[in-house]
Amino acid sequence: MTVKVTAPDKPLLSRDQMAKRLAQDLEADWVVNIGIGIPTQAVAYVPKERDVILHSENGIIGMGPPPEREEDIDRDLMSAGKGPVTLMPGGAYVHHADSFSLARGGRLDCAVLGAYQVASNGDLANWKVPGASSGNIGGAMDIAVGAKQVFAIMTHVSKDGTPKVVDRLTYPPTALGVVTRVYTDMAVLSVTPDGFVLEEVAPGLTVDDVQAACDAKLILPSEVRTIAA
Amino acid sequence: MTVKVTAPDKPLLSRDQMAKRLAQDLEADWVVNIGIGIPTQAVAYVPKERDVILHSENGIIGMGPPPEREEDIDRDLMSAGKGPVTLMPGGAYVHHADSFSLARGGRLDCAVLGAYQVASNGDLANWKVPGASSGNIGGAMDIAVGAKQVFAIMTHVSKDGTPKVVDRLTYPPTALGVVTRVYTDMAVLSVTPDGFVLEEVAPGLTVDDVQAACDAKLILPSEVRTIAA
Amino acid sequence: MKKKKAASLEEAISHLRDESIVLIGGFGYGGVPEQLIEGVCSSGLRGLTIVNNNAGTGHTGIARLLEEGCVGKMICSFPFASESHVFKEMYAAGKVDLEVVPQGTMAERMRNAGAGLGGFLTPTGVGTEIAEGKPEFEVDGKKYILEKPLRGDFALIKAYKVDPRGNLIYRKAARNINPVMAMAADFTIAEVSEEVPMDALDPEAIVTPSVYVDCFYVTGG
Amino acid sequence: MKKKKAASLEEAISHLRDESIVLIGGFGYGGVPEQLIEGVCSSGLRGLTIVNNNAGTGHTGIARLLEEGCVGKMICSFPFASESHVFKEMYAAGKVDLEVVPQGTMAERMRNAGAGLGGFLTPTGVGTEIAEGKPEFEVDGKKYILEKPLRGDFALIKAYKVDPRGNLIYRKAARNINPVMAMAADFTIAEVSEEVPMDALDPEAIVTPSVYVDCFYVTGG
Repeated sequence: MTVKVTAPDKPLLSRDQMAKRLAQDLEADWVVNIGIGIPTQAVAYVPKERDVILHSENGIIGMGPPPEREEDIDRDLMSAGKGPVTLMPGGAYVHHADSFSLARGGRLDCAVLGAYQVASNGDLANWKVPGASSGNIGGAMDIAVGAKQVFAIMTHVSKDGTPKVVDRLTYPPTALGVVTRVYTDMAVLSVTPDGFVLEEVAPGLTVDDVQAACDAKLILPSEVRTIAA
Repeated sequence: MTVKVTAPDKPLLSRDQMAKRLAQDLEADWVVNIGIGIPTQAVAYVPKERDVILHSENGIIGMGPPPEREEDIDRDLMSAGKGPVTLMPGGAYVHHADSFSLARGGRLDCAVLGAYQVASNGDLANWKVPGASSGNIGGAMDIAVGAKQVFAIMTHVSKDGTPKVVDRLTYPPTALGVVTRVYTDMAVLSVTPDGFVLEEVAPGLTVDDVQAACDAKLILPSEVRTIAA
Repeated sequence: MKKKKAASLEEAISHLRDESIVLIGGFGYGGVPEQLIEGVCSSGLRGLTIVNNNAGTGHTGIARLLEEGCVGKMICSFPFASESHVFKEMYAAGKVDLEVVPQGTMAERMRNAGAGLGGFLTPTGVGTEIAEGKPEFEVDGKKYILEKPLRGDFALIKAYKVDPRGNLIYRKAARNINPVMAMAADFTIAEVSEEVPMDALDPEAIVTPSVYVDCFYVTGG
Repeated sequence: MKKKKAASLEEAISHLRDESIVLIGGFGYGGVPEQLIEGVCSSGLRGLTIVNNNAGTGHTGIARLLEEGCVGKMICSFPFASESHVFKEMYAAGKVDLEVVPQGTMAERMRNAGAGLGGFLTPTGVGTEIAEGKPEFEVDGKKYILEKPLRGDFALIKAYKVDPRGNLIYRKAARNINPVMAMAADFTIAEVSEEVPMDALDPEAIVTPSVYVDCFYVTGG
């Protein structure tokens, strides 16, 4: 009974291109939490002159890029994804309870998270597959409910054809009604009170290609732009 | 209908003597919170070689005595009673929420508080007089419920004859079942599951003098000592 | 980098609005944002709810704020200090409302708000009139009451040093409630003695990270 | 002054008891009390409930603690890391219990315990299976679930420097959950890289005040 969808037999965006596209929307002066995986790649594409303050839930406010020289790697300065990082000028260290106070307390302008599924009402699933006895939550539940905006980044369709852009979640939820934008290898979507709005499609794809790869009805604005990635 | 009691027409302990007596019971290595008034006097009588760590709820852990020279008085280093103090070696500053976490969290071995009334079940009243529309709570409620022991220090009888050592509070409570010892200008009492035990009486007073000044039945141990003040 | 430094006291205060909840830092003499309070006194603002441990003493600071008619309500733990004449008179005359809150509960309510939480269970006040109207819970055999978060529209705090980004450190016991209020308000304004260059503050020793500071005013004193 | 310095690793570990709840600090590589964990591995202790963000990786640290048979239950936010082979096998075989807790809720539950509170309302987990069996509250139009405090019988933490009284500072992001665990346990044991003389630590920059440290073991590394 499971719905299956298909991605078109055309080139889709690479992870790098997805990361690059998302990075365009991280605005100056924002405080942003970056999840593990593609989200971390996105940060690398934020231009240096754009002042985005990165929060890492293990207690780093003002996280910087990995050190350039291997000898500068510090076991005591790792991201939540356990990769070596640096501290930006004006950064600070806090403990875990203070770090999550910041996350839940409304001081994150945006969180960028990976996802298994996003629903048209903004529900997010990213911690557990259906039927599994357990899963990894990490900081995702706290960060997803706390951030003012949540950008989900993921492939549009899973390898086995399970839809990831859906009307209602079939995966166990991480947080309800939190996702504001979705960045995939096929499209950029906004989550609105009326459902998904298709903002941009990847070069070479059609609106129908994207719609066929969703288990949710997409709202089409007067102009659907092409992703500049 | 109000019960009145009388203090004997004999010399009672001075505030200094009460403070001195209480100080004898503050043990080495204890973390102690000291309220405003007589409690603050008590600390001055703790011998210097006895390592008692004083907590002041405005965020001082390891509070020391007032500075010896007037020019060393620092407006940024005052006790909760707003008097100038110092920081002992190995002391630390914390903010108010952390300070009360310590107080409620079971890290205070003892709190020394002034009182309007103490009841035989350990109930404490020290913030509001009956019928008043409001009063001053300060940190007393948090500290009284959090400390492992609460030493109440007060005159035995109020000026108008209202009893302060009572079977049940007639004043609005600050905290229930918290007081462990009472130090007055007439006696030292322990609060036990069976009620007040009269441990010591002031020099020149009889057990009957003390009993007559209470609105609670005192339990008499085999030996009632004389206060060495 | 976001510009947070106010060019003048007036600019710093200009953010405030009538009928706001304003958290004001300080305990006794230490950590009081004296100039910001003076600024509010001159602002003509009305109907403010002020959160502070006390209700003002003498005729300066919060006492003057009361005299200027800016305040509709005080939330305090210790409102009737011996020198709180202005407040006592206005309260007796019904000109200002009062909510008395245990000091630790007051701090925790603000910390709870700042942490994005919806309340907490505290043993403080159980069996007292503070518990009236509040749900009581028993957890592992001990009684607690449910207290709600206390969030400010604005916080006026006092710090010792600030860097250009807005990171703050405090001085001795002048720290007190200031860092808690900084995290509990929608808009936090810090009065600071000294601005230091970027990276002059040790990132291990920053007490209030810049993300909690929306505006700072340097007094230079 | 209370003597808190352990003469040996064995002495530091000797306080622990079977069936205890043990909070173990660290996140990834940073702030892990590696030697204290090794000490527990050699202790023959049984039935421990371990609280840590992860469930051990490789065959050292918490993974070895699992292999040695010391652990009855893990409380984690991220138990199934790619290198958590030991835990995954033991969990699949029913040899160890698991409670998965959101990371912020885990930190807050310990902070709540340390602060002497009886629980808190959090928006985290509302509408998810984490909320199952927990009372839900609506406060000012927003939904929250009630989470309980999480207290340890013991905390094993890692700090950078200690003074003779037991005040602690940490190093960079190795701070992580350690200061929270320090306040949440009945008995806190710190593994510390370096002991410094009294007053060598800035009282403004102490992260864990001495009152939270019951015992410390200096590794000198």
